[in-house]
Amino acid sequence: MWDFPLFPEQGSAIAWRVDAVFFFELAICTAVTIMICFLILYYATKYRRGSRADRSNVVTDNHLIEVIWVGVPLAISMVMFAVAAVVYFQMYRVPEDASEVYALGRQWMWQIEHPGGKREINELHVPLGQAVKVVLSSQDVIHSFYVPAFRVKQDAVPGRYTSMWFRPDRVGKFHLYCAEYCGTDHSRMIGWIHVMEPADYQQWLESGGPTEPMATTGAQLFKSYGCSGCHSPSSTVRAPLLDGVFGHPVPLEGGTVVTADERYIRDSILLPMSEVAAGYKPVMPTFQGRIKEDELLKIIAYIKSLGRKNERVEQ
Amino acid sequence: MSDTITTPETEHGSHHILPKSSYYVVYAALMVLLVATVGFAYIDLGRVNFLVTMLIAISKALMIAMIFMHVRYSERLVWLFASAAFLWLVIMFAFTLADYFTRGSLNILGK
Amino acid sequence: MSLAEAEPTHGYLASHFETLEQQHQSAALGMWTFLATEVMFFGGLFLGFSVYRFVDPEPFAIASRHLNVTLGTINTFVLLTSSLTMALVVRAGQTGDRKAQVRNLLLTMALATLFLGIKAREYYEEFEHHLAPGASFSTAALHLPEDAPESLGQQAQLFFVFYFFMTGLHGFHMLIGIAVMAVLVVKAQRGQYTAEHYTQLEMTGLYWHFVDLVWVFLFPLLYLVELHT
Amino acid sequence: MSAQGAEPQPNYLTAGQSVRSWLLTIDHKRIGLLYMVSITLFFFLGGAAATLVRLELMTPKGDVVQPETYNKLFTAHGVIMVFFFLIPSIPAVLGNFLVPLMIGARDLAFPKLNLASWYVFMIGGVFTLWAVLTGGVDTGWTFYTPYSSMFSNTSVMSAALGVFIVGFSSILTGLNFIVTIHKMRAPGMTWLRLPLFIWAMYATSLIMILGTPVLAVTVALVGLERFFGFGIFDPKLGGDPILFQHLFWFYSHPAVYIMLLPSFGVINEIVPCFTKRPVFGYRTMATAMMAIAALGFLVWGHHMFVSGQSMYGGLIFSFLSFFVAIPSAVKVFNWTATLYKGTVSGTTPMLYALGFIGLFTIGGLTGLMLASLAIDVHVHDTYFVVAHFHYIMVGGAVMGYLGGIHFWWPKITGRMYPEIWGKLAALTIFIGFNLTFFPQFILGYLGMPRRYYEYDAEYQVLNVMSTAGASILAVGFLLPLVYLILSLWMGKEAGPNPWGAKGLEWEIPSPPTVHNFDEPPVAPERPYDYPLKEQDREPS
Repeated sequence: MWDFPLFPEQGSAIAWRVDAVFFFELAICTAVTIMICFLILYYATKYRRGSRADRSNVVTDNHLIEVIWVGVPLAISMVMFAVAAVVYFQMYRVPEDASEVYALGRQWMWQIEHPGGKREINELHVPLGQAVKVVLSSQDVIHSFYVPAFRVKQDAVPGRYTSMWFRPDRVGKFHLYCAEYCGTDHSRMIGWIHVMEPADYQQWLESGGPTEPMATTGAQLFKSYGCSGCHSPSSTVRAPLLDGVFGHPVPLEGGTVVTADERYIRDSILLPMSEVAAGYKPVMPTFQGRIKEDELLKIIAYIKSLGRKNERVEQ
Repeated sequence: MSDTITTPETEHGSHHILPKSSYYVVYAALMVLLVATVGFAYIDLGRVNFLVTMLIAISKALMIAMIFMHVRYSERLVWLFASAAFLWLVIMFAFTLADYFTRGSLNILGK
Repeated sequence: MSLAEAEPTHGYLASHFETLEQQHQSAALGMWTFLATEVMFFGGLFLGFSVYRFVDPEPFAIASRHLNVTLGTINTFVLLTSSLTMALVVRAGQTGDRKAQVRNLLLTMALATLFLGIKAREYYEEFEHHLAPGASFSTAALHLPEDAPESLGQQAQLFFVFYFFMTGLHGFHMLIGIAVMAVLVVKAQRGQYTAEHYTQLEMTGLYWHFVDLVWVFLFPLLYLVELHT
Repeated sequence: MSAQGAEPQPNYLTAGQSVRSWLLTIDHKRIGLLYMVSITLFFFLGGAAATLVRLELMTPKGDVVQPETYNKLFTAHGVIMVFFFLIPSIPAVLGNFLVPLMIGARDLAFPKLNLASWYVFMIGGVFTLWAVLTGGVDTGWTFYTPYSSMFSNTSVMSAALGVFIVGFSSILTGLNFIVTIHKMRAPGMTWLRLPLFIWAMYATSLIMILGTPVLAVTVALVGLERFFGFGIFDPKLGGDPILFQHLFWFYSHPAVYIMLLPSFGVINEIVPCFTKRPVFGYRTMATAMMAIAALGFLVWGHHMFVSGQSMYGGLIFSFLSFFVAIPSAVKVFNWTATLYKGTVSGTTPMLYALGFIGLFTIGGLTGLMLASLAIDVHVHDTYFVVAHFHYIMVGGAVMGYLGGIHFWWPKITGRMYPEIWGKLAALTIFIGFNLTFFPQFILGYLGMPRRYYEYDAEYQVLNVMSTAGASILAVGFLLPLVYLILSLWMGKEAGPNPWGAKGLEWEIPSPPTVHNFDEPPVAPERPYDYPLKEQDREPS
């Protein structure tokens, strides 16, 4: 009965850093609490009614000591803020080598899709040591992708992409929870993150029948929705070529420059008028309501694969 | 209880009776500003357009508050309360719009 | 002491105040605190409106061009005039001029009703063009570019949601103002307001000028959005 | 409830016993009692919901109630406790009763508005109880969209209307206090001679006035979206759910200080009285409370670090959240310094006050941890947060309220409560509270999410400890209900000043007469002017 855990496992590279910040702040807080409680009990007993303690020249104002116990807590809290902010930066910046996974939250399950086309429900298999960026979105209400062992959490907000990343450094099974209240079965929207040796992971990838990588299905959708009609070298319509566009800056009409990330590509498909590339006329029709959410993910995966195949030289 | 409770310098503060003319002057100014704000709307000044409209609106608001609502002649407390309300409004706008305007700036997906 | 005993026994001084001056200043401070809550109440709506307008200005600009700017301008003129007449009511109260109080109060009420009439006319026009949000909303009247995305129409409807909610709330506040002024007219007619006791007039004046202030900001934000294109 | 002989002059309790004289009273003292009765009712209603939640969480698999019922239970617990107990508790009960007494006024500035605020409170209560009883609300007390507006099929409209209405009750109370404190102080009662309880009421009223309207507008927008189907906060129709969170938390974080500042005021009255020495650093204490009220409005974004708020936004809010903690820290240090060289007597109010200081310190410091970006990503929406805000709400606000009720009970009713029972109840509450909520800190860092109907087996032992603590806490809360009511008849006669405390409210008979002061009160030169020199301290 007594073998219940009192501290979560450390499953990712960032986990021990977060724990370090937590213990640093816990130490400060425990020290302050003990000091306060000790002083209260000590003074309460020493100066209790009827005790013969020295109560001469009571001090009711002492600006110096007040300045001290404003300054010292302020300094300590600034240190606490800085330490936590630095670790937050590290948790925030996605490393270059991160592989991508798409997680779509919907009422009471996580639909997870690997770029290779493999789909999972409430399960996510990842290789050991490889950084994984999870691109999140939701089909209905706000959910929150939370893996306690990796100390990471990010809300899946409907209508936009949010993302998080982790680099597992231990093999095993780790809890996956939904942390944002989302209705009746909020507590059943849970699952597992399976961290496997790279070899086992490859073997798992191949198992379970050939699955079309998202990029190839994306390519078919790219043709079937008529995107290739304009966005290909041979087309008569003057439209920006998409090879090597992903991840690089795109100059827009009106002078601003934006990075062609998932958000920009998703918005350009759904709201082509909002961010038109410089030098092109806003003629592209909208596909809002015609392309479903997961088909959109596949087309974006395809456009990304264009990016890697023939890296365009920066003009 | 002695006769007067409130801070000494309010010689019947808000009872200051203004001449009718000052009301008409303010009214005329409001009319001019109304015409101005509508007029400016039809001239394309790009981003400045919104600033001009807001400046005009704020100046109309100040005139109404100072003269029509007697804030100009009321005790300091009324000045404090009136300005505190708008200060809190600015706090709410500033922090919320700060979040919205810095969403894309780090062009790291989703943040 | 129950409600019955609280009526001011001697003259206008309520029993728990020491001097008339204290009572007057308390009333003014109370009204200003109430106006602070109204500023924050409308402020929440203005914030929602501003966020959607500045995050994606395009649909709001299209939608706002379908408001009747001339009627809006006339309405602003009417409301500013009613603000003048209300200021004159308060002045008449200070000088104890009974006839001026009644005249200006009636003038303010008339102008307020005119404002609501014009507003109703505008609402009618918008209902006709199916611009009222909800089931009947159609983007036809907006003659959007034929390939405009569906979200453009949704955002335009969102503009009209804020338009109707903000102007409706403002109109509701005007109705309260008119009702209060109706009571004041009766009291003023009976000569209850003298130079020593015109607090109720001044409080209604403060309230009315605040309603005017809200419209001073509502009008440019809703009506005058990039009219130049 | 007349004392032995006929009172020479009827006090506010005996002046008119008809139901009409109570329901139409505009006497701030009676309105305070009306509030006391109604919020006690709401407190035990919310407590019942909490007991069922804790019973449900005894076992990993949910087998006491269905998931929908569990969601409705924690929502009912949240809405009732926050809007119908914590926010009105000290301002509406002790504030209404004491503000005029402490500043030497005959009543609040707008007595009729004061009665209106109670009726608005009850009407809001009826709507919310109607929602809770007919099918319940399952959105959580935060009403997050798009779930609350588009996906929940429970009576959200009625609950939203109830919250909308009850907001105006606290606006009216806040307005009354601000004008009264500014305009109706007795002659000589300058700002720096005011009791710190009055400073606390003033700071709380500022937040009520400047924050509550934004909640009203937010709840109205949710109602609009739910009724007409507009997409104000629903992304499918062009809205943005994060805008709702900004509007909601703009009020709801300062609301935490509405619940906490009054308790600071009560502790600022109890500690000097039972150490028989002036408070340490009066001016700093008053400034600290005003600073909390002002800075409280700048930090709401720390509820939204992982909600998709921009990284810059998160940095600014996290930075400012550390600033808002400094005034609270100064107050804790100053209270402790007030004990130095005093004559400390361990009466029940003092036990609650010292318990408050300890528990609030833990609550405040865990708040600092939550404001640190790196830790919040891990512990946001887990039981760490639940433990934090219960340490602030129950350890802070409720302890402060109970301390205040016991401290001013002789003044309110003219009777003394039984001291032994008082101490026993305080101890039971202290033990039960810590046993209930300290394990939740550990559960939180382990990663157990909040609002979970079912949880993984490894969390069970800590949950069972928490439920055990909750049962002790429940007993602890029932004790005062019993012996305080009994004290109305069996309690010892309390004179005007049973504690030997300083303050205008202690210089008039208890229970006070209808018009509070028969002869004009004279303000003291210094607040809490307990004798400084050793020899002229009479043993109280």
